[in-house]
Amino acid sequence: MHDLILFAQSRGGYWLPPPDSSTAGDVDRVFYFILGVASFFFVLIVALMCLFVILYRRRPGVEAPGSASHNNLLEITWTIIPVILVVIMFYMGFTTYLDIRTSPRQAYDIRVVGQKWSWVFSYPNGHVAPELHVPVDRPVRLTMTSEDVIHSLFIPAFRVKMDLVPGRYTTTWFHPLRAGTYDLYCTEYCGTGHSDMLSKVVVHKPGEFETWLEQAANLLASMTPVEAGAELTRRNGCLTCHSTDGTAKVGPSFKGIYGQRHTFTNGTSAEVDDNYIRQSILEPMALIRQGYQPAMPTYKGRLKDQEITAIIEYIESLK
Amino acid sequence: MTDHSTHPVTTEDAAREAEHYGHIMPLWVLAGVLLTLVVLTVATVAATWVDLEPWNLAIALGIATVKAALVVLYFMHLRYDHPFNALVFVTALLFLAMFLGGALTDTIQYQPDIESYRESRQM
Amino acid sequence: MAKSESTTRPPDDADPGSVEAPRPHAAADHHRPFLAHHYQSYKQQFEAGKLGMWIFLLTEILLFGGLFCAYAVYRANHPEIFIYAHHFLDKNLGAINTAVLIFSSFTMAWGVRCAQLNQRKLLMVMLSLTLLCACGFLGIKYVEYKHKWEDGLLWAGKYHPVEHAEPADHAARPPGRPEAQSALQRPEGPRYAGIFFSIYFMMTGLHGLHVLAGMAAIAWILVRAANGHFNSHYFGPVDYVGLYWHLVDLIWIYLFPLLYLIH
Amino acid sequence: MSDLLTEPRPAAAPSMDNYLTHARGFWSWALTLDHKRIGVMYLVSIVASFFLGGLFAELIRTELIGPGRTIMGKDMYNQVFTLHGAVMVFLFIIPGIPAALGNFVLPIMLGAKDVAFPRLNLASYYLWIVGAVFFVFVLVLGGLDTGWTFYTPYSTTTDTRVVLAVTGAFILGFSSIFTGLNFIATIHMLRPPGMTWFRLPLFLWALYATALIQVLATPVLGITLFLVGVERLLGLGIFDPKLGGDPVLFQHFFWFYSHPAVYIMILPGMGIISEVISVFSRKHIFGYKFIAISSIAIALLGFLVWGHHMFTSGQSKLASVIFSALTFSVSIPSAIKVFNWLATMYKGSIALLTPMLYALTFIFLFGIGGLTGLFLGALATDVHLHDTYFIVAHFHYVMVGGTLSAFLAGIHYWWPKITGRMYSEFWGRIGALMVFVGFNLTFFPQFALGSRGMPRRYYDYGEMLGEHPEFYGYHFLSTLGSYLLGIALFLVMIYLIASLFNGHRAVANPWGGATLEWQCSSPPPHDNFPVQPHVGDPYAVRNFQYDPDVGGYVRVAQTAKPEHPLHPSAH
Ligand code: HEA
Ligand code: HEA
Ligand code: HEC
Ligand code: CUA
Ligand SMILES: [Cu+2]
Repeated sequence: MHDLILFAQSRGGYWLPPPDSSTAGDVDRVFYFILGVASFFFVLIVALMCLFVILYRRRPGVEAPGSASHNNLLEITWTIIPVILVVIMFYMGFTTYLDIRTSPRQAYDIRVVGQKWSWVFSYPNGHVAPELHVPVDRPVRLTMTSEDVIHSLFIPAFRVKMDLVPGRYTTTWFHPLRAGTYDLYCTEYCGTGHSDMLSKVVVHKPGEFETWLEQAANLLASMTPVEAGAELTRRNGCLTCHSTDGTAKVGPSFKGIYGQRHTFTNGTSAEVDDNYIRQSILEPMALIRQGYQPAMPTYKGRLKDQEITAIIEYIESLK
Repeated sequence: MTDHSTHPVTTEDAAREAEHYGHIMPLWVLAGVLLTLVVLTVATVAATWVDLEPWNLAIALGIATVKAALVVLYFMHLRYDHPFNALVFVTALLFLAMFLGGALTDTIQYQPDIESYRESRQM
Repeated sequence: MAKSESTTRPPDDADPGSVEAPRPHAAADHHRPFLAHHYQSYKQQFEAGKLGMWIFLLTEILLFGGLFCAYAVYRANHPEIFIYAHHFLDKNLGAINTAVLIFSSFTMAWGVRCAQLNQRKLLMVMLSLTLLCACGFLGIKYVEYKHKWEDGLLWAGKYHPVEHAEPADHAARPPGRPEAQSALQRPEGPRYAGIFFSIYFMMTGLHGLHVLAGMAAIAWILVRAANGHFNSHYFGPVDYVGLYWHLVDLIWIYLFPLLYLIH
Repeated sequence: MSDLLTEPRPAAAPSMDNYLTHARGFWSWALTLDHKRIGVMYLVSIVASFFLGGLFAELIRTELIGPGRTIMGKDMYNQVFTLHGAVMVFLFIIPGIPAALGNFVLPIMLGAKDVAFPRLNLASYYLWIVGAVFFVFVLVLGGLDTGWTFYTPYSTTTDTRVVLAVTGAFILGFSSIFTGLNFIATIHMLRPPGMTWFRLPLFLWALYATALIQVLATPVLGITLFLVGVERLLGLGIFDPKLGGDPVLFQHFFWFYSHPAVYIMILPGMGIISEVISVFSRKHIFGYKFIAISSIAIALLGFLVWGHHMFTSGQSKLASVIFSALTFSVSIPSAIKVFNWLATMYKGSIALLTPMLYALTFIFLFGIGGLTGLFLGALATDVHLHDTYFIVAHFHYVMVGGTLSAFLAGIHYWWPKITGRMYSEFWGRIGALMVFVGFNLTFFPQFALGSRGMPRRYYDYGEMLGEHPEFYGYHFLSTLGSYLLGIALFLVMIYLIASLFNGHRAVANPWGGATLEWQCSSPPPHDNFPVQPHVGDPYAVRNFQYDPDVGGYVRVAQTAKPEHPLHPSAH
């Protein structure tokens, strides 16, 4: 309970997390401006209310002093003042919003695909990862879409949020100011695993991003196929639906399936071998294993051939 | 308009007054409207035989609107009805226009995001 | 209902609070059938009913409005779908149906006039004619739907045009319009052509449901007319049903050019 | 202080014929056309759904008392918050004040014998019942997990009972349309001589504005839900990107109704507050015309802002900017109302009886709720706050802090009129205080949660969310608060029910109201008024003075002396 009351944080104030993107500070300015106006009016209203309740409380035998029942000047005053204030609020919100939504031309491009319930970030060199890695101090543009239902990408520290809508692209951008690791949430309700659809943004120190990207992309060169396969199943979001310890999730566990015979909803059966796994990944709807829903997205065009081979070796290794 | 202070308070008054209400449409007006509507229907079909792009849609909708106006004003007696009922009708159109306007403005603006997606997926 | 309640109500002078003159309307209920107890006069009741009906029509317009909005959005953004797909609709049948509905509107309007003029027999004729037209309209609609069904020209999820599916109106197709021509060459038409049929079926389907509802209402009025309920003092229900029926016509007046007469 | 009022002397035995005793037996209720009985049936049904929705709320809060699994799994949680939202919105708050209190009060306040279309009124009630039955089916036949917003394509692909639910909501929509239609026609056609537009009590202006929204917006909800249902059943495709449809278009459809709907929720509440503040301050309402017109303004402007729920949805920049600008326009008429209420209290004679306590609660909580709406209307801040607990806090402050407080104010205010009994003022005040404290404890921490990034509709907030120890504390407080709130509301229900058996008999005018319903006996007779009541200024509360012999207020002759030596020209 010691953490019940947290006082002002070092940056960002009490209400908001520390602002770590180039536009976050502006958003916070709007927030605190509105907070100021709102607090002023709230305090004014409540103070007057309490004052009146005390001053004019009913006393037996004393009639209300009374006052006029309308006063146009007064009415107009308390119409105009809020009008002016909300125009300012709108204007501040509007200009900052244009900054948030208009990405600079030389931004670093990353593609994002959302699916139930994982994120896939693809980098210009073809590398994919379930976490978002970006260089510090450089604008990054995300071009996003969804494989199934609507998701939404939210990075509180950067004050950005944008939906991932199936059947179209949406974009957002940010310019991280500090290296570090930040939270990334899905904020559009997307079903069972909505609250698990979490990831991280890793903002690399100057120069480190490129090294990371090169190494990460070269998975197959730097690792054994089994290791690479394990890493690939993690990065491509397989593990949100498949476990490696034998428990069934949305899909069957990978553990021990290699070599088993499985029956399918269409009545046929087959042994789990290289071809079957390849087919499961590329055309998941072709054969649906009994007891499961046809819920798996296709990875056609998203996984290279050697990568699939590595995954097969990895699954084979899970005895 | 809906002020009832002038309403009769006794049964006899009420009965007497009840004799006269509601506008009775002369038959020739009804028939004339019918005729006009049929002519306009023919006209709107005929208008598609000629290529007046980009005006075809406007012409079709224009004719439809004239027809609708005739139905509303004469078949539905709105011309002789309480002005408030006319206001109700116009309000419906106004709010429909607002809805349509909002949705159209936005979808037209973001259409490129859908197109580029479809192109990239060769759909 | 209101009437039966008023008969069980204790006589006014038994009302303990009543000190002034007895209410004028209460005793009159028996002499003035169909006047609800909370109205002063037929006129007031009629005007209230009419206002209520107009508000109801407003809600109907907005209900259809959603579909008009969907139509506008897809037509504005994908005109090619509409240009392609409307050729599968039969302009002639559409035009005939328009005429049928217009005529039924006319008989309905005449029917209202009959009710106002105490012409009971003629009123029944007019209502019957209106019903007949409604049946005709639905019959033609059925023929159209049947063709679409057979040709697999259904809404997007079930849009599988069969090979021989051809536009219904060869004659009406303008010869010199290449984009429509080339679109027609593809067996499935432009991508997502099924959306047109989704909209088509929703609009005409909802309209058809309204025709059915209108027919039920007209039948009800017909029965009441036969029982001699209506006269120049009391003809509200005929007028209200008439208004509803005209609205159904009104919507069709827009559906016809929007769906059948695309250029 | 005002104990004079709290212990009214038992009134004379009520007149023999009131609407409760007018006819007896089940069918005399089930088939009644009396707006008062329909109102009472609505009241009972709506309170029942509120308690059901509240039960779901307590389940949500209990699950969230700590991170990880507490009492249910993820799917279950998703269903619970969906049903909580759907029940509260469609079954409770939208019909709440208009159909229950409005039905009872509107014709009497107007001086009419009934609503314009009593049969339609009854039909509206039964449609509500049918809609509610559909929701019960949803509940027992597999639940619903779409969120109350039914966003596609989730709602068209999930395997829960979406079709049943949208059918239910569709039917409830028509119930609401019929109520609205009836009210508009009644206010237009059944005003007795002397009841001019600017003599309408403000509650009626509010109901009129509400009815405008009900008839203009609800049909669009109807067609939207219809399309979702057909889309699921047949694969219509209008909202499904796989078939060439557009899911963002669904959001336009949905919010074109659902934003105006939030004003269906709040406007009647504002109307009640206007009545209560004036009566319990014993002062003419301040700025009558401004309050009346501002209700209509809110109703109409409310139609122009629906896109503010879609700032991050992929809606275009242009549309977002327009909608943001228009959003702020709605806050102006709301501000006018708040200031006018304060001015009404100024130099009044304020009695802190239960309805007034709720009215003050309303101003306090709606103030917070409305002012936090400004953060959401501003584009830049909404991008950060959208779909976080800040939103949850915002709308509970307006819907629970605002509407529910107003509803409670209204129930207490008209309780003597409806039931003929006085509730216990002592327990009433305790209840109001507990509601106030419990409510703030529940929802204030959620502002902090949300602005710090806690997303809504999250089952869990453990370590996976990152380093957020403060989330634990705030959620814990919120859950505690919700228990207190639950107990408070339970208490309110208990003493109100108890008053039916042991409450003092109510006099015709226990509070000193000048609107017409206080001129007929408590409970009112079957036909409302044996004689046409005298229609005057609905806020001339000074014309009614407390008469110890009657135990309530009675009309006195207009006094010629000036109200106050310093304000000779008052009124
Ligand atoms: C009773 C219901 C109700 C009411 C009355 C309101 C009132 C307002 N709401 Fe709220 N709102 C909801 C219910 C309601 N809302 C719900 C249910 C949601 C979420 C739905 C969902 O996603 O599930 C929501 C969401 C919501 C959003 C979308 C947030 C998002 O999802 O990103 C926005 C954005 O603009 C918003 C804004 C406003 C505004 C500006 C008002 C204004 O009308 C408020 C006006 C009032 C005041 C301003 C206070 C009084 C005035 C003063 C004290 C004087 C001083 C004033 C000034 C200086 C201006 N609301
Ligand atoms: C009128 C509308 C209304 C009302 C009154 C309430 C009332 C309450 N709401 Fe609700 N709420 C919504 C409308 C409403 N809500 C909506 C629309 C959503 C969004 C749903 C969505 O995302 O789709 C939502 C979502 C929502 C959430 C967010 C869930 C999430 O995003 O994960 C939470 C969490 O705290 C919550 C809590 C509460 C609480 C504690 C109350 C309390 O005020 C309730 C108090 C009432 C009672 C407790 C009942 C009365 C007392 C008893 C029953 C006696 C006690 C008896 C027992 C406990 C057996 N609500
Ligand atoms: C959204 C959930 C989901 C994701 C993500 C997912 N799968 Fe699946 N997968 C399923 C489901 C459900 C099944 C069972 C139904 C079927 O046979 O298609 C399945 C079946 C399989 C099978 C066949 C298993 C058997 O026992 O017959 C293999 C192999 C497989 N998936 C591999 C993968 C790989 C590799 C990835 C990632 C590159 C992946 N899956 C991602 C849901 C998912
Ligand atoms: Cu993805 Cu929520
Ligand atoms: Cu809103």
